[in-house]
Amino acid sequence: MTLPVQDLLAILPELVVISTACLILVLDPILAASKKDLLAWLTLAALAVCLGLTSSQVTGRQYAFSNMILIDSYGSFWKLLLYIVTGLTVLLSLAYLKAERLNIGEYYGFILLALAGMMVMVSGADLLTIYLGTELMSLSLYVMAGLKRADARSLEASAKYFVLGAFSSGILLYGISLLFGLAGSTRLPVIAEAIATQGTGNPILSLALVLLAVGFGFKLAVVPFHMWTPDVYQGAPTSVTAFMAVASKAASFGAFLRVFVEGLGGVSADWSILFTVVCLVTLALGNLVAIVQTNIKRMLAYSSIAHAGYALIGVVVAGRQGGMAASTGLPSVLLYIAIYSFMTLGAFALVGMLRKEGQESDNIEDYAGLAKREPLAAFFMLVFLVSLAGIPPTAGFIGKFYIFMAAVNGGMAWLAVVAVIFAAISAFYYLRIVMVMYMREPDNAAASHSRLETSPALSFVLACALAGVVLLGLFPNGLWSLATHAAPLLK
Amino acid sequence: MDHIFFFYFAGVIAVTSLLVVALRNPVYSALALLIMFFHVAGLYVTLHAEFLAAVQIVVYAGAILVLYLFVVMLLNVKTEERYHNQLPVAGLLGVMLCTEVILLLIQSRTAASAVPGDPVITSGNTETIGEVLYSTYLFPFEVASLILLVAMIGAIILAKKDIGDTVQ
Amino acid sequence: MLYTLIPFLPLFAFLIVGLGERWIKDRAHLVAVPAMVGSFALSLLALYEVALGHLVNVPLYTWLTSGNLDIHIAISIDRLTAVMLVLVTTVSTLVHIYTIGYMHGEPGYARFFAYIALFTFSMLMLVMADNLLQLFVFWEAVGLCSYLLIGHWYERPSACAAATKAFLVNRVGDFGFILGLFLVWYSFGSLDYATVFAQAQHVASTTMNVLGPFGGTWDVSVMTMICLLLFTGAVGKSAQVPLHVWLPDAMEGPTPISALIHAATMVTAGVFMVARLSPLYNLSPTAMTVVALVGALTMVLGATIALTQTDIKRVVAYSTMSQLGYMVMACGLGAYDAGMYHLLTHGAFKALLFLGCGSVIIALHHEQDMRHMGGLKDRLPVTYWTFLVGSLALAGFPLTAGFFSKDDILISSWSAGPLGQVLTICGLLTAGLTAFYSFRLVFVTFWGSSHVDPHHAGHVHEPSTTMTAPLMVLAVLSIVAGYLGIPAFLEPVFHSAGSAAHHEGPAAYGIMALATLMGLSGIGAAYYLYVLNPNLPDRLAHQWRALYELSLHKWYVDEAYDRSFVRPTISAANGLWKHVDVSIIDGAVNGVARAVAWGGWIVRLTQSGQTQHYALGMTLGAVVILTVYLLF
Amino acid sequence: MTTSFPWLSLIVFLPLIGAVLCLLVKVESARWLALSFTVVDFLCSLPLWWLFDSSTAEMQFVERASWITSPPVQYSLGLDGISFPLILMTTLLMPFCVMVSWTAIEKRIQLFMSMLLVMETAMLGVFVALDFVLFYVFWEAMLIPMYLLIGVWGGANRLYAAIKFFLYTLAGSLLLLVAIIALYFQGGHTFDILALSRGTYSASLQMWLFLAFFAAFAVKVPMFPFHTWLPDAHVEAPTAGSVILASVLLKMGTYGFLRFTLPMLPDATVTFTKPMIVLSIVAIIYGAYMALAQTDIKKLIAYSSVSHMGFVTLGIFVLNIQGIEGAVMQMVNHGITTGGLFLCVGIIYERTHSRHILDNTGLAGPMPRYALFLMIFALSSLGLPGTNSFVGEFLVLAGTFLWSKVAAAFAALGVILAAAYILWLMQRVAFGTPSPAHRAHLLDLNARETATLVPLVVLVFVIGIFPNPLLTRMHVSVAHLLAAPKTPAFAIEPRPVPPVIPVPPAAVAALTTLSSEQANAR
Amino acid sequence: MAVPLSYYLILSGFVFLTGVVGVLIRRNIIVILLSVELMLNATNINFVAFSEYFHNVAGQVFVFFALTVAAAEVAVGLAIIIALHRANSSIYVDDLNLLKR
Repeated sequence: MTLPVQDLLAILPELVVISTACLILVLDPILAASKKDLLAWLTLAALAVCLGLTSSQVTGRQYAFSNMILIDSYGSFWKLLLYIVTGLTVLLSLAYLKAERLNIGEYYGFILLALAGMMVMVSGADLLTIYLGTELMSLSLYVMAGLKRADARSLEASAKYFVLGAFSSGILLYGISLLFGLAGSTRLPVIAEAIATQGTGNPILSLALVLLAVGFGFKLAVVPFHMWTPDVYQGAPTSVTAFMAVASKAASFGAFLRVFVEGLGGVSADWSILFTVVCLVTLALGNLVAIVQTNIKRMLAYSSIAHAGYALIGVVVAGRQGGMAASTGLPSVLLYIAIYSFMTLGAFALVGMLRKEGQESDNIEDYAGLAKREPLAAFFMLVFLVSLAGIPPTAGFIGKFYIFMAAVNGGMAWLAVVAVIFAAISAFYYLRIVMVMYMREPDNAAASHSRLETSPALSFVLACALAGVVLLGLFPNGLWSLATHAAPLLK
Repeated sequence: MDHIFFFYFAGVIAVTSLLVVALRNPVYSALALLIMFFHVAGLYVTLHAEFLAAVQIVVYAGAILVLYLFVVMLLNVKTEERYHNQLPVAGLLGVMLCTEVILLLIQSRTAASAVPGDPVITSGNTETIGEVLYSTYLFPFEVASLILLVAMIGAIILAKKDIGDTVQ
Repeated sequence: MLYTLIPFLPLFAFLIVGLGERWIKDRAHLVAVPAMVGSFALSLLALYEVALGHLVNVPLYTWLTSGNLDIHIAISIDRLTAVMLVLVTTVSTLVHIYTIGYMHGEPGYARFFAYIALFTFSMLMLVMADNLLQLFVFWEAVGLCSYLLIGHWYERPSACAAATKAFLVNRVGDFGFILGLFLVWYSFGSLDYATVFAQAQHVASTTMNVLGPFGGTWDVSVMTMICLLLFTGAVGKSAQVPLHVWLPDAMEGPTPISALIHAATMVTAGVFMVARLSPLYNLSPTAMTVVALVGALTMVLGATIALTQTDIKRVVAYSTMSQLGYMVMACGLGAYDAGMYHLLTHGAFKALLFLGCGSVIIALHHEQDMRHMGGLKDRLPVTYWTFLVGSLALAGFPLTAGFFSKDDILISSWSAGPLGQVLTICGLLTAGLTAFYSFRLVFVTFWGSSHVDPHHAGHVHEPSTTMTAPLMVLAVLSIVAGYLGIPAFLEPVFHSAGSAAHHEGPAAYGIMALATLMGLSGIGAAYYLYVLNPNLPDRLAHQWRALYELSLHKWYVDEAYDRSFVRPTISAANGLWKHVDVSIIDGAVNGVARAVAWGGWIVRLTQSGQTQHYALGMTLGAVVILTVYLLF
Repeated sequence: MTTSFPWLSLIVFLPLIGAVLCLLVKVESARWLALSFTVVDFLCSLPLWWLFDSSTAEMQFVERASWITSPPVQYSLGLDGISFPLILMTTLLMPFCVMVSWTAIEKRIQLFMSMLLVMETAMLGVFVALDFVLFYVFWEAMLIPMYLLIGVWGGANRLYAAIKFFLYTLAGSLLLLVAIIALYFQGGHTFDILALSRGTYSASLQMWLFLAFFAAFAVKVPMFPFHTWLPDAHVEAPTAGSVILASVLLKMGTYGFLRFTLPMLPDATVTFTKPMIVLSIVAIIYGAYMALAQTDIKKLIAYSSVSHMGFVTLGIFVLNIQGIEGAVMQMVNHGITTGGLFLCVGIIYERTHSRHILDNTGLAGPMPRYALFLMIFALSSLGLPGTNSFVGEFLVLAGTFLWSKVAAAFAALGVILAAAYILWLMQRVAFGTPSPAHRAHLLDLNARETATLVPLVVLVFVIGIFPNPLLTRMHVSVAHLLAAPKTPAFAIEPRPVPPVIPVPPAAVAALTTLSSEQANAR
Repeated sequence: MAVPLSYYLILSGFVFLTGVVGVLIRRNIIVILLSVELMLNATNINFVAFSEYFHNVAGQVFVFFALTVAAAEVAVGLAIIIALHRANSSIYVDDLNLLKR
């Protein structure tokens, strides 16, 4: 038994992440409580190293560890995105944990372990690795969601997330077992080949498809597998929510596309119909229910559901065109999720750090008059919301633009029309926040209005998110070429 | 002969799994599950997966289920006085799903056509698995270890009192 | 180029006075009057030039071009224009002078001068137009000045209402005018008089299907449509039935305005327009008939209403309406020269009458009800005598200007076929009524015992010279204008008119005699009723109550309009707004929003917080998808 | 034609720089900063009047640069005779918007001024963009600043009005986005407006695209029955917001029809001509009726805008030179006139804090200068000859008359009704005696306010009396629009104009130009 | 004669769905976890059966990993249950209702 050096080199970023995680877990008990910040900086350093390592992997396509894992530009795209959002989450957490008086050094370890899971997910070439990556990520997130143990809501979120997560992973696993039964292997290329040789009419395949769709649908938080999202997003500590909403969603999309395009591309006609329906109900429900929310975290949860719906349009189009290289469906999904990450992360960063009397103020009413108290914070929030609503010249518009381009190109203009109708509806709830911030005075004259607890780390996070939202809106060329470079390598 | 074993194990598995769900006292449920685990292990043996059969008994029956029972006792869990109020809907769905899944499964080509030939791995099942685990499946193996790490530390963080709840 | 100054001198006066209102204040006349005098002098010069047989046409600039629509602003003078110029500048100059006294000490003194200067400019440009659009533009501009001047005393609600009414009623007329204008452009491809007239014969033979857009067929001569539509404008501007209602109300404005705009110049623009476009009207007998009938109806109606009015200015106003009816009728019967002749003489004596009224009103401290007058002839001798001259001219008393022009009309009508003869009889009757009410006015105001408010009675005296001098000038003109040979001067313009040799023959003399008789008997009746038996009118009114009320209430036209147009429009607007715009259209918009929010509420209920509901949802999703797979 | 100097970029983005600076300075300086930026921007746009070449239908002052490489979205700007007047109008109006907000806006002045300047950039961008996506970016980008303008500094019901404005217009324009993308794939994979205008599209596609364009543009105009956001937005917006809304924002819809619908979808345009004209006429008459029913001055003017914009859409869809030139004129004129009216209302609102007609009566007495300006704008609004609005309405009606006499008659009814509601308004507001409650506040215009109104009044008359310099700058572009070879359908059937008969000398005697020689000789 | 594969599939399908129904109808979170174990075991039966019929050890390896994951899940799950019980004195899932709507 030898460990080929190439294999190890291929997973060097993963190794860095994992070993840093272990280091943190070891260091945590040793470090004095006041020096826990060091762990965050350590995490950031590891991420920076990974960023460099993965950047060197953006070209090429290399299997490693007996075809268990595939290092290619597609996975690297997601990894790069994950590093960035994880880094921002870590910075955000630095501020957030202090504000919440949570002093858990393991937190950063868990973030890194979850990240490792995500990295395995997006680069897995075998359903087994993908499943294990998913579980690694999920277990970390279950724990992280419940970290604010003093708060019953945090525990409740953790419990709900766990119960439903275990349920969905059971379903996912059953689907995988059926696929295994079909192809005799869990390797994606083998499955694709089996589908190609056996044809598509096999009922077991359909069953597997549905079960996988349910399993991944849960991770992607699309209707009707979304229902955990609002509760968990609301209950979990906000920095964790941000991480879940952004990184977990990105990684899930990465794995989801990998499985469905690379493994199940042969039945893309089937699943594109399935996801068309899912996409429609996701758009409808996410946007409609977001309207009536009074808690901003819940609202953002529904918003993230709705955004998954928009991204699904790209998936549907790609499926409809059989994952053709000509289709811009997949790159537009990649682009959309990347853009979504920046604006959502920015919004959650603000939500987490807007506090009154030490408590997070996540009721929309608490934002009344924010523009007067915290003009800069309100302005940042405005930009993020406007971008979420997809209004130019922010990045949110570019994301929708490419998605709609793909839809129309794929002959699904009607889907684009439906999507724009819901985009218009979505503008309502985003604007409602703007309205509350800018146009309403706080009800009571008490001094206990929410204010932004600023810190250099938070400012940096916000600045990065804003820069992402604005710059990607104005100059999307680079990201788009990355996405187009990454996506077609899925076959 | 195979059929007899199969029907015995399958029958017990089916009944006990129903009991797990149906029995209101969690202790009984757990015990039913325990019986089921044993029979699943038996089924594994008929399928030439001796190693898994052993692991099934050691890990599932020996560790996991004991953990469950321990928690049940620890928390002094009472009998559930009623099922969840969505029982009728859920039951209906379950029946529908069951019909559909079984319909699909017996229609499927793999299931219909596949008849086992001679098992490749007639002997040394454990050895074979050990071999691949550390070669082909080295990477998943490491990931699995991370999962266990997360589970361990996560369980500690969640269950232990007063960790990190306060600064200073 | 010199003639360009005719309109532009008033314009400069307007700009100087208007822009410098704050500094000029009560020195406004120092700018306005000389400008007007200059304009007047140049008009005379133009008249002389035109009389020599020359024509003047000075294109000023291209107003707009768009496709084949090409419109220039020009100054163009021919005989018809020249006499109008003289009339306008004469009356305007006199009114300017009169205003110095009349508006003395008013806060809006300079503003008033600015407006009348602007009016004069617009009126001059109107008559000098060489295309229909310029005519229309200044047609509206004089309407604006009328609006502004009627509303000069803007604190008075009645004045504002009258101003609005005047503008609106005119707008209704202009609605037809502009459609007619488009039809001209559509049919001729141009709006220039010269081009249009040159092609008139050709277009006269074409017809259009009026009911085409509604699926029916009713071919009407294009020329008739054009003439009728354009005439709608004249109906509005010249206060013809049924758009006459604004004119009496317009008396809310200061009296000089009534003289200038609502007697001598602007209201005659309709007549001028018909005369100007005579080459078109001549080609449409139908339109001519309509014009004649409308004129006759107005003539009679105005006279009957004037009989019973008690407001001194309103009597004169209705008489103006009636006299305009004469002119329009004349035009409708083809006697454009007669119509224009009466227009000119009427301009002189009616301005005189209004200014005389103004004199009385000023003397009585803005008292306008003639029942509160009486016995003023000794207190206001100049006013009385000039007023008397004016009234005689209005009544058609022999040897006054009104006598000649009115007879000209009646004689021309008589020779214009059976319709003309019927209308001549109407005209004769109206002449009698005219004589009656104009002398009723004289007798009640100046004769008999004084009913003046004793408060003011003590200091009733003749106004200043600036006011009396114009009266005297106009009195002279009211006589002299009859002897200037105006019809002969205008004859070349209307060379096609059929009534060329109408002054001869026994019929002419007969009608002249009849008219004189009617006039004299009218005067006699007035003398009998108001001087000899001052109580008789009241008894008669009592006896013929219905007729009296009908006349007093102006045939209830205002009331009818109020009920049939004004109130339904307002209530329709309110109803539409409340029940359509707010309820239905906006209701639909808000309804969509509410439905969306409601949908959100409903769907939100599924988010029960129950973990197992969520799991059920997932399962349900899977079941639905699987079922669909199995079924299809 | 390409010029070396990037005029358009300068004009478009100068205000944006000002917007950023405004956020960074103190209150007092923000006002002056905004004013100077808008004025300088106007001065920058002024040379275009002379540099503009009115003999070509080509785009002028073109700037091109790549923006997004795939799909190829360009940063390309240019002007022609249709957008040119709108640019000047926009830059001209903005200083007045700043000036009228000088004291009327009391809170968060920096943000206000900044938003005004952002609006200016976006609006100018809409009119000069030559790339469809760029156009769309500008088109949408103005929503947020306008939303804030209404929502933060608006009246009592501002929240409702702001969100209604936003959602209504957004819903329409999102459909436009889909249409733009569809055009991209059907029109040769380009977003270039000129290239797309040259393309031909199947009839059914045109139909769908027309509906999508209509959704965006008709809401913006707003055409009946999509107008109900307008009264709310107008009424609640601060004065500057109302002015911008009425003067510029509404024009973007009609500009869209002219720039996109007509050249790109000629067949659908012809197909939809009748419904469009009917809707326009309904808007004219219905808007006027609504105006008659109002007791809130701003609401009245808002509904009058519906009516007046009906003339614009009417002129556009009669598809002839007079109609379209009239429509463009009316766009400019409505901007000036209604802008002026809103400025006037803002001025009086600052004094009496009421927009109700009955609270603002008899203003002519205490405020004669104000009443004069109000009167001038009012008269212009009712289309009095000699004022600017007459030119546009006249041309539109002329064009309509060519299309259908009955349609012209109905449209002309709107002119009567306009006189009715405007004069009735004047009768109640300007005339009569002031209500005693407000008498003390009714001070006449101060120097700043006068300076705000005078240029507009001057323009009212200058355009009314000399419309031709403006018209000549659009002739070629409009002719080009109508004469594009692929749109034979636009050609109105030739009118049976009788041949011009040689004028006989006798007729000449009546009125011809022989006299002009004499006059000249004199 | 060997047992046909479909028998195993039907058995696993039944057990799996029993587990699903258990998750849906049991209120006690511990029993819900037990039901999830049923689902996982059903999966495992599948894997092993397929493995046998494909003569392929991969399925058995997968089961091994699934078992590991199940163990990990149980650890975390029971920790959550204990924490919950400490906070709420209840381990009924339908008592988790702070977060809703």
